[in-house]
Amino acid sequence: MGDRNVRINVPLLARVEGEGALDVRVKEGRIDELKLVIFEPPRLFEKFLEGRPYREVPDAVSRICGLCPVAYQMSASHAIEDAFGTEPGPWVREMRRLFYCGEWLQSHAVHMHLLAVPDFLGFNSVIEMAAHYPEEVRRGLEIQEIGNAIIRLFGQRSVHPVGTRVGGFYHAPQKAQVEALLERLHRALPLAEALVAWTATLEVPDDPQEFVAVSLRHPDEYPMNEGRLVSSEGLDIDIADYQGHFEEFQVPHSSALHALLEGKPYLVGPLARLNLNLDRLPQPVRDTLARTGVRFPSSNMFHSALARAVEVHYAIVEAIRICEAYQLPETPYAEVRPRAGIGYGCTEAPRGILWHAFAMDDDGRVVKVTIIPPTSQNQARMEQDLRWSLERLGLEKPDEELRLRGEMVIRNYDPCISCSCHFLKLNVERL
Amino acid sequence: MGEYAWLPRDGLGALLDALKGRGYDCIGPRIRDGAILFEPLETISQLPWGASDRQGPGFYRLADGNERRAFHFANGPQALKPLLFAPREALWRVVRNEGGRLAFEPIVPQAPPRAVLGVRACDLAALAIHDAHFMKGAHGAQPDLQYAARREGLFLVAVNCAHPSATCFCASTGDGPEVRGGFDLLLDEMEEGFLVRPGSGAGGEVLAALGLGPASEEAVRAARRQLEHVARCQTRGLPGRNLQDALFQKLEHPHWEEVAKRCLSCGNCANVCPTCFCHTHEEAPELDGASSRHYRAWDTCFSPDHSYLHGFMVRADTPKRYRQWLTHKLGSWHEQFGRSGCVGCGRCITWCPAGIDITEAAGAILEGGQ
Amino acid sequence: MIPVQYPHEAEIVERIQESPSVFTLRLRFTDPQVHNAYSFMPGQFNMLYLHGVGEVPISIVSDPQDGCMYDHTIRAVGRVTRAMAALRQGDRIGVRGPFGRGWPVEATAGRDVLIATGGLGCAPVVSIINYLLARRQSFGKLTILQGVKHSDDLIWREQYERWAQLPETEVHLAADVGGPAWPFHVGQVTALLDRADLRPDHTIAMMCGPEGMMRAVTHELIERRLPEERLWVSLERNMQCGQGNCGHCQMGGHFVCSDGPVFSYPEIKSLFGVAGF
Amino acid sequence: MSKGKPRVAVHKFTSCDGCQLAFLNLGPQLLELAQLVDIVHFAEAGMVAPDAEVDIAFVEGSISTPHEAERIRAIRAASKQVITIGACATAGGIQALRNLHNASEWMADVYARPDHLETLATSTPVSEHIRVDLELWGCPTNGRQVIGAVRSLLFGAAPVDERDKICVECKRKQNVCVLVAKGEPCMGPVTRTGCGALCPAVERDCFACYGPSDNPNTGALAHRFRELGLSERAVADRFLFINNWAQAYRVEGLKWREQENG
Ligand SMILES: Cc1cc2nc3c(=O)[nH]c(=O)nc-3n(C[C@H](O)[C@H](O)[C@H](O)COP(=O)(O)OP(=O)(O)OC[C@H]3O[C@@H](n4cnc5c(N)ncnc54)[C@H](O)[C@@H]3O)c2cc1C
Ligand code: SF4
Ligand code: SF4
Ligand code: SF4
Repeated sequence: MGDRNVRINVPLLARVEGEGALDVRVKEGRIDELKLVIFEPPRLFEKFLEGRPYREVPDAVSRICGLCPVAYQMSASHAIEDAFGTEPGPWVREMRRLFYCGEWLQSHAVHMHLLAVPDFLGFNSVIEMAAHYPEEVRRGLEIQEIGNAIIRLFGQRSVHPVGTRVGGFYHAPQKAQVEALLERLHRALPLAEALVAWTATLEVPDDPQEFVAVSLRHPDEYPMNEGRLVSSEGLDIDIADYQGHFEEFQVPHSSALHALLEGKPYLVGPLARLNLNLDRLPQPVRDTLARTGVRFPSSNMFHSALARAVEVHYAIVEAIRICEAYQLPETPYAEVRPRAGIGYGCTEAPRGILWHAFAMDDDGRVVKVTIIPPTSQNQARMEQDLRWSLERLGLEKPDEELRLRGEMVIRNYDPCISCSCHFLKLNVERL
Repeated sequence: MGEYAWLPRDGLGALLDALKGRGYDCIGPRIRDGAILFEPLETISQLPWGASDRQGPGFYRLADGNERRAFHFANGPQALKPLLFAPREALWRVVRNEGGRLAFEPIVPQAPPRAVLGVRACDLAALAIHDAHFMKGAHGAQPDLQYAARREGLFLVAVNCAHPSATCFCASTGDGPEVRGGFDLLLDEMEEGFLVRPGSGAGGEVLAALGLGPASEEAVRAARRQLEHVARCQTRGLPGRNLQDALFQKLEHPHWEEVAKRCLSCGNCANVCPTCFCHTHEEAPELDGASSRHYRAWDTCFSPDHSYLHGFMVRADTPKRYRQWLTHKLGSWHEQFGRSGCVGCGRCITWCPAGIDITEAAGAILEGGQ
Repeated sequence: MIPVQYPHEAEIVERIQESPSVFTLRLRFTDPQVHNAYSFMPGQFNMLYLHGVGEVPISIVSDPQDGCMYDHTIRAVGRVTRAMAALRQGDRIGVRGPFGRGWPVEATAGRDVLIATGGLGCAPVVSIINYLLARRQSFGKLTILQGVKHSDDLIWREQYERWAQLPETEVHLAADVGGPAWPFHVGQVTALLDRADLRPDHTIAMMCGPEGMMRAVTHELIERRLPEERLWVSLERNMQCGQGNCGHCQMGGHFVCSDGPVFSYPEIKSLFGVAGF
Repeated sequence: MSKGKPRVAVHKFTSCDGCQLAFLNLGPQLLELAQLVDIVHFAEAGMVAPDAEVDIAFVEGSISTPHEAERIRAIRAASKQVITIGACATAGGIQALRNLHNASEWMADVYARPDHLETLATSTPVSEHIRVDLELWGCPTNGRQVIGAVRSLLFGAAPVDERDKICVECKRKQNVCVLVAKGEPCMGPVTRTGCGALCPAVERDCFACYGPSDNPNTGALAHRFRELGLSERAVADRFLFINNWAQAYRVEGLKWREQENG
């Protein structure tokens, strides 16, 4: 390369939610500096939530992200209930799982079909892909729609659903509605199985790497709303202790905060969840996965796509289980009695753990909030992965190829850049 | 008094079965979301046994009633209106073929015969108005295809009111509380059972099939006392039956501005009113543009588009909109239908989120003589 | 009777651009049965439907005797009418109608007829003018007064000029704002009344246009001792159904679409000009 | 509109991405839409041409950075029709709450090094920066609205401006009024239709995510809320929420906030 100074400027990275830039400086055949520049115009949610009544919080935090509003509503509700000492009871607990299944289905389906899979198949968009893979696209859209339907069952609409309140839900669905949904879920089950099998056939770079995985872990369920925080390196803590082990900090090149676990980058999201909770999958889901021949835990980051497919399958199986046992409750929520205190909530958003801490006052107003979204937690890991992947690809490769691989690596994390970011420009500087 | 048959309380199920047996889809009052609404009725246990209500301006709460009664409540937010004049429905459909030709086709609902249990006197009075408007073309219209399809084969089981709400004033309009006509069967609910009377051939047949004995004279007397008591309980009233001339002389009264300070112009009064018939049209084309449906939807004189003319709104502000509602309902309605548009059901009082009371407003405007 | 609860297909036989924003559609029903059954009187209107967009009430301007085609002259002002402006000859639209009560043609017998219009108000009266001219012997003098905002707004100038040539026919034009090629009066229509030679006890007046203009003319005519029941106005209100069902067009107790749109002055006098009705 | 298929762009500004989902959640209709129009820019769906000239530009998000203020002007210049989608683009969004506070202080509280961030003191609607042809309200705007707008424009007609009150839709759906039957402080009487009266359908109060309706009597509703037992501060909160920067709500909300502060 000598001292040739190359600058590649990709104006906008497609198929991620938001805008950011990637700066890579290559010196003597090695990556000298790599920065995933995320420019998220700050929206200051943590600040304007201060002083607001608890009733409004689920509706407010939902607006942080249009792709995973349920996750925000769930983490915040749990945190506030924790602060107030509210016990929502078994019905609410089950229905929250069902509600969350809806979000996993819709979010994973959008990511797989609209954002990531076109990468593996070499298309720029789902619209191009649909011309060649009409069946697969239709299947993806159907799964997405069933996820939306579950969210609508409780929340009337799939983006910023309106049914959640601290303590539970405003309204319980009628039995007939749940039965109608159940029928659709049964029809979707073979689609999900087919999706797992198909995803396993997609050709992905075979490039194992070492990383730390972090997720929730529950004594007997695949994790969603509850559990302890565990890592592939033996961490096992209460969610309230998050800040004792994880450090959040600002880097000059990004408006999304970065986070490290005991000084190291770590991975959250479907691959981390699956790697750490394989034994919590119900048998049929494990069987379908086994038939693909792909082994988990996996250290191939590109197996994230398959992990998502497995979670799609799981979400449908779980939703069927809950719907089959559905009973109208006496009341769909627990009465809430505000009291001053701090509470924590950590749930598994489609993209990984979403951690909330809420300090409340006696009137039930918010005193202070900390929100740590999955994408900022993954940021350091993404930079680590980019370094690794680009070097393994070969830095002498044409800029275009470097850029494509870089984008593919980033998209593989399903970065929810709305929880954080914007334009992704790739600037490769070769010195 | 052979006029009334006696249906013991536990015989109500037999009536429901008889109706179902004749092919009717049955609808009756049920509790939903904190109010008593007309909903599909599968069993009589779904009726609001033991429930009642408390109502006031802008106020409605379910309350405890009498375990032995299923109809011991005053009317909820709906009358028969939504069952016949649907809140939103397609009127016709058009398909455009490749050559640009248009094929139009009316959409007439496949309406199975329906039986409604628990219809009140005010509901029937309102129904007569809507029949005149939608079916008999009171203002020159051809019969409304959708309304007519649903009206055909409607079987009405009326009930005389036994529990008035504080917002009822049907005695003052002359429309209740006693049901006087327009029903197929009429019930008076007593603790031990029901007095039943047929009001049509179809009603007579159903009644005959139930094979009931006659009601005792004591029961008939008790029912009469119950009805009189309900009428006496009503405290609200309008200043007169025909207020057309009086109201149109008060178009500049300051009270229009006064009400408008509180009125939200939300149209809830008109939407719950069983006689209001205004509707708007909407076009709903398919994305591909080849076909389209033309809908109608409930509308009220409180909406901006109700009086919109290009570049100009006849009623841009709330005083004009509220005045339109009141002068039409209690005034010009006489010119159009030969009676007032108010049947005294009190729904507009209860369901006005601002708690505006039509009897109070009319009183204030006509104060100092009509 | 043709069902009017839903539209019937009509073909645009001809399209005429009258001015930059005004165009005329000449229509024919495509279904011969509908075509044969359809008849109307001057002053009535149709609901015209543009595919996928919506319906608007538009007067019929042609002569009822000219039974094979129906003309509608439309000013493109808003959502539906602007989109309609793109229609071309051969295109199809939907038509429901005819609706409403038209002009009192019988009452013209043996009388002088005064027609006063403003703006595009001329559309609904063109039909009655044509109708009367075809029956010239049955009435007396015809006086046409037409006012427009700006001289450029005048459409059908040749038509007015042709009418002006007819025996016992007077045409007076006025524009609020004149222009270089405007030989006529500049000012209000009401001023034209001075030029017309009216015989109050023999005259029947028909008016159409903005309500302010109609009120002004009405007052002038009453001052000139025209009996109130011989003053007729055509009103406009929002209309969705066209047939006395949707309630939008009410003016007091009247459904303008079916009781009108043409009213005699005593019928509407009490609310004419009252803001809000 | 130019000959051939109209060209469409979907742009993102400061937002949560939720309104773009109105497109991405269309299902098979998204593919159908792609047949009818040429989607030239829609980064989230993979089409990238931010500077392309288009017939219709949909804009999501509020203007909250100097760069965004520039970018929106460029979009105006390159687009025949600019249609805002959602509360952020149409009214500044929930993040406009910063406009009522000292934003830089807030920034310092959230970020240790606020000097690394480039941002404006306010989050403002697109219409405060450029001329907007149509505003689709809602947080989020839904598929029916965007499809309705596109379809109307394809027919050569202006889209319908929906400005009735939520109550109108609420009654059409035969929901039980939560204000009357539960005493909930429902914002339906001053909020614009479009959502389908979703909140009352789940027995809760509308919180005005569709913004002010035609002729909103905010003062009367605020007084009604006081009668229902809300404090002055709670009344202010009702108005100063998702669409806090929309004129009718801002004025009413600030009035109550001032009263609360004496
Ligand atoms: C009986 C009658 C006869 C008419 N005859 C003619 C005619 O011959 N030529 C002509 O150009 N215009 C005529 N009009 C006016 C014409 O109907 C309106 O200009 C037209 O409805 C405007 O529709 P728009 O969608 O283009 O306008 P917008 O301003 O976008 O209006 C939206 C909607 O409001 C309603 N609306 C708006 N203005 C009126 C109005 N003035 N009258 C009734 N509804 C309205 C319609 O439903 C319309 O679709 C007549 C109106 C009436 C009532
Ligand atoms: S009177 Fe009441 S219900 Fe009627 S529009 Fe006014 S506020 Fe709404
Ligand atoms: S629930 Fe709200 S939106 Fe519905 S009618 Fe009542 S006040 Fe209006
Ligand atoms: S009812 Fe109100 S808050 Fe709820 S979705 Fe609709 S506009 Fe938004």
